[in-house]
Amino acid sequence: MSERKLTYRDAAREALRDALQRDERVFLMGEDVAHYGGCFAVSRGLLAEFGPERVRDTPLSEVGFVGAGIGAALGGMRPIVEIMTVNFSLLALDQIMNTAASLLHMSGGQFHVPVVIRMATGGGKQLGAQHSHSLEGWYAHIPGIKVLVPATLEDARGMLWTALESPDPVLIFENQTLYNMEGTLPDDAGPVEITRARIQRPGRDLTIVTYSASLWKALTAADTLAAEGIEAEVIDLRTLRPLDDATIIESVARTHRALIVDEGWRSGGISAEISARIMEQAFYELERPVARVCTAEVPLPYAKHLEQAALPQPETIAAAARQLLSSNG
Amino acid sequence: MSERKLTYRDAAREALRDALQRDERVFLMGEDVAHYGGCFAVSRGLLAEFGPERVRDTPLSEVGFVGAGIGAALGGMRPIVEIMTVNFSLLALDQIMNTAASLLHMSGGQFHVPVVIRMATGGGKQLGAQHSHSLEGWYAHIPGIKVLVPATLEDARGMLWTALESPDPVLIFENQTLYNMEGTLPDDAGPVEITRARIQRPGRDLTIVTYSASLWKALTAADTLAAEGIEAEVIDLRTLRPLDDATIIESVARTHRALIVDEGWRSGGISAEISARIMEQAFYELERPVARVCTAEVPLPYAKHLEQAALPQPETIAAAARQLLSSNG
Amino acid sequence: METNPSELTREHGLDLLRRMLLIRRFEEKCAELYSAAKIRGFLHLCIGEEAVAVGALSLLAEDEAVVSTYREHGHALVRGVSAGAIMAEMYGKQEGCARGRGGSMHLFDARTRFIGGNAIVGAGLPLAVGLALADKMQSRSRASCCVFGEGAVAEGAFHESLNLAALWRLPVLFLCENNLYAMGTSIEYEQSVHNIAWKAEAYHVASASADGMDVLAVEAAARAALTHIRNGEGPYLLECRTYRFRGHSMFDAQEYRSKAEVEEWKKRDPIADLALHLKGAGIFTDADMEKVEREIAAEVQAAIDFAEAGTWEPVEDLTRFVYSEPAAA
Amino acid sequence: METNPSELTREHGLDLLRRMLLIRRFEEKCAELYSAAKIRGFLHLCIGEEAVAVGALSLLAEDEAVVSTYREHGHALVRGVSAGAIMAEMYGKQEGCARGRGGSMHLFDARTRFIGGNAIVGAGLPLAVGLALADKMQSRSRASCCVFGEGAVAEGAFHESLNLAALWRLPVLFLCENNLYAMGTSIEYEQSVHNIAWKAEAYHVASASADGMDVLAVEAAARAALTHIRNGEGPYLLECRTYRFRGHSMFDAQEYRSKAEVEEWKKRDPIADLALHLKGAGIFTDADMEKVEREIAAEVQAAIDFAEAGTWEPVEDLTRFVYSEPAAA
Ligand SMILES: Cc1ncc(C[n+]2csc(CCOP(=O)(O)OP(=O)(O)O)c2C)c(N)n1
Ligand SMILES: Cc1ncc(C[n+]2csc(CCOP(=O)(O)OP(=O)(O)O)c2C)c(N)n1
Ligand SMILES: [Mg+2]
Ligand SMILES: [Mg+2]
Repeated sequence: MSERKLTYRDAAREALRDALQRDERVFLMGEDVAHYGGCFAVSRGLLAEFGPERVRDTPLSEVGFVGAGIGAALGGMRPIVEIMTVNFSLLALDQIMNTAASLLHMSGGQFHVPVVIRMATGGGKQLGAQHSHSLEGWYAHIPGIKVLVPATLEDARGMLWTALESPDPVLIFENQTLYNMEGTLPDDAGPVEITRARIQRPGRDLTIVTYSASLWKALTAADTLAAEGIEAEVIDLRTLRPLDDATIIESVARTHRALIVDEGWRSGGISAEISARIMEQAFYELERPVARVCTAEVPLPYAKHLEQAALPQPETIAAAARQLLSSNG
Repeated sequence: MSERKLTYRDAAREALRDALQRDERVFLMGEDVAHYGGCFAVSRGLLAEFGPERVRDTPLSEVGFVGAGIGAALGGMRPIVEIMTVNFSLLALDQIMNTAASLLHMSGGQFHVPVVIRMATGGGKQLGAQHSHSLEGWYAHIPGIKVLVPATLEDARGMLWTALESPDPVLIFENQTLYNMEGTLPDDAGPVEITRARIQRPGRDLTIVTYSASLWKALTAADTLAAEGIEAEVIDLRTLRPLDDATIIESVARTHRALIVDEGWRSGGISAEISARIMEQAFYELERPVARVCTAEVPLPYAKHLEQAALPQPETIAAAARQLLSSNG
Repeated sequence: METNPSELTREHGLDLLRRMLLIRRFEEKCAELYSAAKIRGFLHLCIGEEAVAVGALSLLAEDEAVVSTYREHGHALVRGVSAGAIMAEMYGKQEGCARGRGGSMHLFDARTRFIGGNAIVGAGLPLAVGLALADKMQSRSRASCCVFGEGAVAEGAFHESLNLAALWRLPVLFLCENNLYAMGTSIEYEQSVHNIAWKAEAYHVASASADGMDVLAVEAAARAALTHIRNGEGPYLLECRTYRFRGHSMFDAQEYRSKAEVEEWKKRDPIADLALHLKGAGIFTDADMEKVEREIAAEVQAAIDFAEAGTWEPVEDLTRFVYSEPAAA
Repeated sequence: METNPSELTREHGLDLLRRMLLIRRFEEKCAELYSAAKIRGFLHLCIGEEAVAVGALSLLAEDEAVVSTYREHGHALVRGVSAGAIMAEMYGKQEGCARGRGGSMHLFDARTRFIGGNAIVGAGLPLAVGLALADKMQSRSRASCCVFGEGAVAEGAFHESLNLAALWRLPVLFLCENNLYAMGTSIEYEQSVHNIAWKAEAYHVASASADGMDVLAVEAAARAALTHIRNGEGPYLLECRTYRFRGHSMFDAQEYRSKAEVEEWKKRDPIADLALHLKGAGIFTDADMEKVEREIAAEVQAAIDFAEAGTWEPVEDLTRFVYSEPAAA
């Protein structure tokens, strides 16, 4: 099977096109998805291909169109709702938590909400505190939804369709810094399963648990460490809710050391949950306390040097890993 | 100094009255705080005493009046904004995170936001999934805000004024089930400090870390355990952001076992953060992995038996404590 | 009464009367059962407002969905949700229309497309927009109806929903029950413009006001609205001016309104008025009334019996319906 | 031009012209510096819309606050924020008006009460309501001004804010820059009613529309609005119909509008038109224009020099301003 070069953006677009082609009930709606082609050019060209009913520009009304997406899902459609950036999604959080996530339970199992909500997340592009936060781990607190965090082209291409097959709400977070990432995909790339974490790099000395854009930083750090003789195993979580505990615990049981790398803020982030689960399920396997490298607890600043200092970096990851391996860890 | 009997509701009302008397810049606004007397009767009588300007009913406009509270704070007032229930606060989360919590940093230190936002939280009153959640621990993820969780009459009475003295936004969460709790306060009860956790019950065998309404369940469990010869130390966190690590770690260093009791959902809740911090700061002190008793990860159901089964209970707390002490823990 | 008596058949008049009376008697029993602690949580009665539910919602076709509020017993009964299942729901029994997970505020019924009891004020409007969007995209011309109070009109969700529905020319009936109060806040303090129907013009949404105490007036107005909607002419807002005879919920001391005001409105009881009107037209007798009362008493008693005989869902099932069960996918 | 030429003095005409030209030349440089990667993140230019900023905001008193959007360079310059501090902010230098933490979208200045650069569309409106509330409660009759685009009108925040301001009769100037597009979404797809001023009537908020390409028309309309507001007659919405000559941001391929449309609007350049008008009135010459251009070029160059000479805030200061520093309390 031959392969082709493309970007993460292309892969995400292909996923949308594929979904729109496969199922008449699928449509995409959000701010600037149609005439503008998507804030990050992900949906460019889809308006021409599928028309304004199925690739639908919305007004600036996050409560309205997220709620309408939920309603349309109840009405038999399979909406893909795009929220431009995770910061803006806070405007729609009531709809997401109090309605989408709760309706099935509140109705005693009668009303399913098969809506997919996509949004961009993450810092590193100097967009300041209202466009750069990484709240996907925070969203993973909410029972009733699933949270997907594609880090690879394969997942950007494959997770959407699988999400659309879910009878329950699924949130997909695409890190802004990944859109230009290049890679290859097989010609017949398609849906992927969404329940398991993936060991992206095997290693014996410590386990680095991470996801989304931080995966690539962790892999860079792992290369650096390898040159020093430290073999880090790197796990891409892929899904933050539900977490795939088994893959994490199995790895930690082998390496006895764990480092979590999370672009979210540290306090109360998903990094804490992973640490707590390792505590609960693998305490007696641990040689060292689980460590975390997270984003500094600041609203992300604009200035590049400050923003980069706030985010996890290959250097800080490698340093934390070394610390875990050092005799006075 | 003599004491008097009152309820948590009375204590909260006294705090409001005191603040309104002390400082002309203070006013209370929210849905039904004035003519109705507050959804939970906390502000009853204050309209008559302070008039409709300072005890101000708002329309159902959570974005609008929370934003207006932030604006009024910027304009030199000291607003107390009441959101009826934490579920509804999701409607205003954009204002809270993207504006209130971020403005000081985004403006390079120029604009302070001395707003206090109060809200009811918690389950146990059969109010169903849209009125019962406990999101205070989740809010503690947000840099730029402080999160207070008064469990006692003393704190219900004393935290508000201290919060009003903060130049930064403070959120105060009052658990609905506490309003009818009776107790005593000294006649001259007043402001309390808000940076330290409090050891509510000393004990040598394990540390139970908890807050808000769960404190009382934990104390009940501790009594049960004491009868069995297990002495639990019970810590009331009082403030969830910033967390008082020192008090927790000092206690765990003595007891070597920790149990966290949190009415929030387990995954990604504040319980995880506390567990992770103990991991990071007291790993080598631990005899057993830190354990957690949290609310089941469901949108809270209406039926009493189901709701009670979802919430932490003295029995489940005691059972978890016994497990921590058992030889096969 | 608005309609020319000669247009009204005995059959139709009796039907309207019986539907209103069922709501009245059913809710009177609810109040008693609340005092007896059989029903818990929040209970909101629509006594006094029956003409709106009956006049408007009786006109909907079987498959036309209704999205309602927490004050929805009347709506559910009119739509054909079984009285027994509603009562069992309030008892928290698994035979309830939401298996006891919802309670009074969250009645749901898939068979009649009753999509809830929603307790986040305003949050139902975008859902109805989405349901209508799904219909339009699937070339169905049926209406989706959303019921809400005048208090909800202050929420951003109202604004966003009307704009979306108008932009996309969607078949939504926005049915506003303007009962002059949002909880304890009079319309004077919550709306800068009291004429809700008129506000619809700001979105180019067709609208009308009807006397919500006159079931025939409501019916005539709703018929016109539904004709407009089903003809593909876009959304319609129907404001019904009504009044609740009881408190907001069972906790309400009603200090925000005078007894005299309530008594004045009670003179316009929609049930008594219709009975009088039918008698005046010579198509209804005291004997008829007695018969209807008897039948309804039996129906309500049957509902209570059903609820009493209901069973508790096993606690082991607590976490069901957070996510769909495999069969649903 | 709307105003009778005889009313316009040379001094005033020159002042308006110079202010508009400063914005134009400043922003043209910003675009260059963006291409040169001196400025990063998102950059939104208001070229073409200068008449709104100058016509309306010049009329505010020194202590009247402005809450603006991410397209706010012009507003900041008119309000007297130093060009150097603005440029340094976009360079990310600590001499910037937000110490480099904000960037182009988050200009802030306490001295001139410029309360930001806010990048959550619509979120500034409630802030202005709160600022005005603070003034009213402190018996000050000054206006607070909020600037927003027509896209923001679709947000719930608009609706809630207008209702609140009207209910409480607050001194707010709602200044809408209707440039016909929200990013790439034309007003046709985002607003069911295109006449924004008219929408204000739904709240009983006084309003007017002005030709936003005519600085004199804007000025006249804004003067009337401010008189109304400062006289205590409540809020006022002023819609200015304008057009942005450049893309939404620097990333915009502008596929959503035709070149011809843009060219048509460019014929109505507010700066060229004013120059022509002044010349026609015989109070302005080409030599004047050259002089103004020279002075402005120097001013812009000085701003760039200031920014270039600026320094990077030490990385150690990253976590400053998340909370207030003790002195601020
Ligand atoms: C978003 C939100 N805010 C506040 C509440 C609390 N609350 C419940 S009902 C109500 C009044 C609603 O008034 P209205 O919409 O007029 O309906 P009515 O009760 O009069 O039928 C309030 C404030 C809520 N449930 N949801
Ligand atoms: C709540 C929110 N949603 C979406 C965005 C992304 N966004 C930024 S500007 C913009 C268009 C705003 O249009 P308008 O209000 O007309 O202002 P203009 O840019 O035309 O000046 C959008 C969609 C945002 N910043 N905030
Ligand atoms: Mg009402
Ligand atoms: Mg615009």
